[in-house]
Order: sequence, then structure tokens, then C-alpha cells
Amino acid sequence: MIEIKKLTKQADNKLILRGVDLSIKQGETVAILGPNGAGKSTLLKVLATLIKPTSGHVKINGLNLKKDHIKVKKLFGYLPHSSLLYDHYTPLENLLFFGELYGVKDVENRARQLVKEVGLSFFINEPVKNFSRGMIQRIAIARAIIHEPKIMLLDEPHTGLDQGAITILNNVVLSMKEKGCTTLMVTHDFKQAAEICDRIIIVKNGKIADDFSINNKSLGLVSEKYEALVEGVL
Amino acid sequence: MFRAALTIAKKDIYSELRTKQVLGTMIIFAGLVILVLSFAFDPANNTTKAVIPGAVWIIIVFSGILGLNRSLVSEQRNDTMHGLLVAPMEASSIYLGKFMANFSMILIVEIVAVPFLFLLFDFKVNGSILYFILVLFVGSFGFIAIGTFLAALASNSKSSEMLLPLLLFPMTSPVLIGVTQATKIILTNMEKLPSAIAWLQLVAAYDVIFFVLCFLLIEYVLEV
Amino acid sequence: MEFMYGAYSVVWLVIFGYMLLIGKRHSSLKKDIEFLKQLDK
Amino acid sequence: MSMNLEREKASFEVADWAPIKISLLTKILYGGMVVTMLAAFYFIFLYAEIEKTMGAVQKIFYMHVPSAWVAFLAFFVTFVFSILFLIKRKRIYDTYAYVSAEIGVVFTIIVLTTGPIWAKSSWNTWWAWEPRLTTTLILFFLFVAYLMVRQMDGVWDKKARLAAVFGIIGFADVPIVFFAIRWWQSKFHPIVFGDGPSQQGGGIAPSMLVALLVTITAFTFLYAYLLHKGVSFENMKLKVDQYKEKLRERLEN
Repeated sequence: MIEIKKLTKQADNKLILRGVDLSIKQGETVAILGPNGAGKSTLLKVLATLIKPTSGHVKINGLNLKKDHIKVKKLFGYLPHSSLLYDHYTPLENLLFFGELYGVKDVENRARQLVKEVGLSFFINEPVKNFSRGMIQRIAIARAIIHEPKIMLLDEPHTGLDQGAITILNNVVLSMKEKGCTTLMVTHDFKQAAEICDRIIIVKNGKIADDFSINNKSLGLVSEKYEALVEGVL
Repeated sequence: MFRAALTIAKKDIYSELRTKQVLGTMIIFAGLVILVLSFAFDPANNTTKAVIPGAVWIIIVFSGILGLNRSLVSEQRNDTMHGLLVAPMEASSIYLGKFMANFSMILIVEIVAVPFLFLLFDFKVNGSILYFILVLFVGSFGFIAIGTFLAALASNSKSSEMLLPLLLFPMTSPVLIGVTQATKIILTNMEKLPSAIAWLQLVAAYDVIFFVLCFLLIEYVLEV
Repeated sequence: MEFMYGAYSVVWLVIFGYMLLIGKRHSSLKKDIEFLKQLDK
Repeated sequence: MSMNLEREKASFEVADWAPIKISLLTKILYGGMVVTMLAAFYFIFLYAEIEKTMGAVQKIFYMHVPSAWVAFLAFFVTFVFSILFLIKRKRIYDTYAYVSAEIGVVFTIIVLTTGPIWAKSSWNTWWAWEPRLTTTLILFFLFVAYLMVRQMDGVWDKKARLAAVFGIIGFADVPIVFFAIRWWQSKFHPIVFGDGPSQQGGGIAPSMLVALLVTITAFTFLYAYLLHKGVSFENMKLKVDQYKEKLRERLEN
């Protein structure tokens, strides 16, 4: 599904990514962990076509990231830290706009159904600017999946969310997984990572330091490995 | 590509209709420029008529620059520009959409402000209104095309509202020279029409060259 | 004649002003290098 | 006067730039510049005949025209390296574009100051909205704006990219600006003052032409020297920054 070969990214004489090799199969739920400044977000942004890599190849579903960027962009849903929503628009208008950009069929129904799914039907005609962080994040999730993406790219999705929103987010990820959707998430939250992911990648200094599978939601294994790799060096 | 651009333009205009922030500011600003002009040039004096064709463009340029800066900076809130960039379309669609929204906005300002100016200064048009509209259209096209592009460029800076005029005014000087000359001829002295048309052709050539150039280069500007 | 002297002095004033600016940048860079050398020891 | 200045420059040179290794190219460019500059002064003041109507004032011409030539050359170099940068994304191209634009602005200032001085002496007015002078003025504003784009905050590759884009459309604008201004002038104000300051080509004496060509060579050498110097300085700065970064990393770990 996703093939990354020798990916490097340089900014301001600093190598942020120093040769990342990674291959992710369809249907996997992968969490990317690592200390601040390790290059996790950059890796995700390269996959989201926001940042151009300095060198290396990325293939998604056999499509070249550079050449077929329009086809690739249709494949993934991107949920960064900021909401990507227009403040003075209502949830419905926001979803309609992005749905139209992605060429979703029957946008109106799809948008209404999504707003219902994230539990905000009551606020469907309120401008987004009056919402709390949790509510905004729910709409942002709906925005990211409006075109039924094959790949989800999540950048610290759990930060600043209340328990209800976390449950909704986890449910969305799990139900997408059942449909065969691949998920990649950058996170600091080990608990959530262990909860929903079946593969953990630890990034350190722009390189992949460890790559292992987990099952049974074993939080212990994750923090043990992480501490050994990241904190053990300090 | 065109469909995506249209969606973006629709979004911008719709959100403008909802907040009425930018358009309202632009029109009030245009009115204030007219007021200042009336202080600078005595409206009762007959020689003042000579500066009216130039005043039309002073109003358009100064109120236009307010809207241009706003249209790109507003996409930085909640990083919505990233949302547009990850959507399946070319970067040039974003440019085209923004251009269409800005262009329709400046046309509305012109429709309101220009008759107002003529009325307040008691200016009688001795030429062809049709040609005048053509000049307004061609001139605003060039000004907004390059303006949208440079606003996208300047929006990367924290002080974009200061940077934009510095970039935009020298760059559009051929358009401004061309349209002020053409407007002067068309509004006061129709006998020289061929030379006004020559000016129009120059501005149109500028429009085409820079529209194409901006189209090709916008990808490098919007890259994160 | 005084116009010519004026023009020539302006030309060289500008050129040497620019060179002085480059020199200033150089000396600040040199200070930086010295500082780094000290730090390295 | 000129001799003094040359010597001053030489001492300044050795004192300040001694720690930096002086390459062969620098020596050639520096030597070439000094020799041609001295030759230029000989040709201007001793060889070229004095113009009959304007007298010695006409000698401003030998500074004015070569400066204009260098300014246009510098902006053209910026244009070319901007295109190269957008294609290849190598930092060195960006450095060349930046240094060249800076030198271009310096020489534009010379054009814009000597122009009015000459205008005052021969036409008794400081500024004429004459096509070449006006185009140079707009060019000056354009490239000052270019330098301001470079002063933006952010990572270098973003600034370099935006500056390159601006350099390209800025230079593409120049011919249209020139054309528009010339047209504007010729249609509405008949050119009163003959052909403008830099258009003396018609009645130029052979000795003047020789002096002009020598001065142009000298100024081109000066430009090449400044460009080379500026680029090596920028590279040096880069190395220091990299070194600092390394030190910082080592301190952190």
C-alpha cells in the first residue's frame, strides 16, 4: 500500500529525515511514536504531499507521489493538529465545501450522515467558531473522511480531546479498519496507540529506530521498548 | 480544474456575503478616498475634472489592495490552506478560484464607487461608457491577476499587509500607466480613440503574459 | 565642472559604502568564528 | 583622487580578509579590476576628448552608462539563477541570485544619483520622467522589494523559493515597463531634451567610445569581483552556521 524508500528531507542545513525505509500493507493500523523533533510530523506531511522530500521515493498504491498527485490525494484523508475548517461556516457548509472539492457524489446526504455520526446534529447550523476544541475536532474527523479515503493520516489526533471525542475517534478508526482502510497516526499518547494500533514504529533523529507488531493492546510492551530506545540513551 | 476553482470562488464569495467584512471595508475605504480627493482637489474648480480619470484608478488600487491581502491571509486561520493543498486538484486551481473571487469583489466595488465619484464631482462623461467599462474590466483583470499571485507570495510573511503594496505597485506600473492614459482619453477626448485602443492592447498583452506566468509559478509559491 | 566632481564622488561613495558594508559583515563573521574556536577548545 | 581610493581599498582588503584563504579566481578578478579601473581612469580623463557643448560634465556619462549596464546584467543574472534554482533546488544558485540582486541595487542607486546630477548640469532640472530613468527607478523598487522578500522570516528554502519566483516575474516585467513608459512619454510629452542622458550613441567621438568600452570592462570586472566575494562570504556564513548547529547538537547530547 505505502512504499517509502530512502526518504530524506533537509531544511535549513538540518536533516530532518535521514533515510527512512518503510512499507505498510493495506489494513494495518500503524502508530508512529518518538520524541519531539524526531521527524514524525514531517514524515506524515511528506505522505500528505504537503512537503516535498529532498530525495527518495514514495509510492502509494503503486502510484508515484509526485506524478499522480491528484489520484494519490483522493486516496487519503488528512487530519492534522489544526482543524482545517472555516470559522464562520457551519459544520454542514464546511463538509459540503470539502466534499465538493473531492468530487463526492450525493454530498448533502453524506455530510448530514457524518455530522450525525460524530454526534453534532444539534449544532449542524451553528458557525464553527463558537465550538469547543472537542467539537471542532469531531467535525475535523468528519471532514477528513468525507470522501471515504483508503488511507488515514492522523497527526496527534488525541491531544486536547475529552473522553467522548476520543471514543468517537477510536470508533471511526476501528470501523474504517474493518472496511480495509490503512491508518497512520503520529501520537504521544501510548495508551491510545496501544488501544487501536497493531503496529508501532518508533522514530528517532530522523530514522526508524524500531518497528514491531503488538497484539492484545499491550501497553506495557510499547512503553518498555520506547523507554529502552529513547529515554535509555539520555 | 475549473470546477474546483469555481467551488473555491463560490466558497469565498459566499463567506463574504455572510460576514460582509471585506467588501464593506473596501467600499467604505473607496468612499473615504473620494472624500480625501475632494479636499485635495477643489470639486468646484473646473480644472479638477482633469484628475477624475486618474482618481478612478486611485480608488480601485487602494481599495483593491485591502481585499487582496485579506483573501489569502484568511486561509491561514486553522491552516485551511493546507486543507486546500491536500485536496485533489492542481495548485493553479486555488489561484484561479481566488482570482475569480477577488475579481468579482473588485467589480462590485467599482460598480458602487465609480458612479459615486462621478456624481460627487459632478463629472460629465464626454466619451463612450462602453469603452470605459471595457477599460475598467481589462485593467482590473491585470491588477487582480498579479495582485492575487503576489498576495499569496506575501502571505508567507508576518507583515504581509506592509509587504504587499511594495511588491504590487512597481510590478503593476505598466497596467496603471496604460489604463490611466486610456481612461483619460475615453472619458474626455474621444477623438484620440485609436491611441486609447493601443493602450488597451498593451494592458491586455500584460494581462495575458502575467496570467500565464502566475499560473505556471503559483505551484512554487503555495508549496509548504 | 563641480557637477562632474559631485557625480564621481557619489559613485565612489556608493561603491565604497557597499564594500564597507561587506567588510562589516565579514568582521562580524570573523568574531563568530573566533568565538566558536574558543568554545571548541 | 582615484589612486588614493584604490590604495585604500587594497589595505582594507588585506587587513580584513586575511584569515580567509584567497583563491586564484579572487586574485585574477581583483587584479583585473584594479588594472582595468586604472586604465579606465586614464582613458576617461586623459585620452577621451572633451565634449564640445557640455564640456567636462559629459564625463559623468562614463560612470552612468556602465553602472546601468552592470545593474541590468546583475538583474539578468538574478533572473537566470532564479530559474535555475526553481529547477534544481541547489542552494548555491540561490546565493548567486541574492548576491547579484544586492549588487544590482547598489549600481541602480549609482544610476539614479548620477542621472539627476547630469540632468541638472545639462538641462537644469533634477529629474526628467524620461523612459530610461523611470524604468530604472521602477527596477530599483522591484529589486528592493526582492530583497525585502528575502528578509522574511522562515526557513531558507521557502524564502529562496519565493524570492526566485519574484525575481522571475520582476525581470519579466522590465521590458513591458520600459515599453509602457516610452510610449507614455512620446505620446503625451514630446521629448524636450533630445534623446535622454544615456543615448549619446549618435554623435559619439571614437575616443569617447574607446573610453566607454574600457570603463564598461572595468565595471564588469568590478561586478564579477563583488559577486565572487559576496558568494564566497555567503558560503562561509553557511559553514559557520552549520558548525554552530553541530556544536549545539553536541552540547545537547
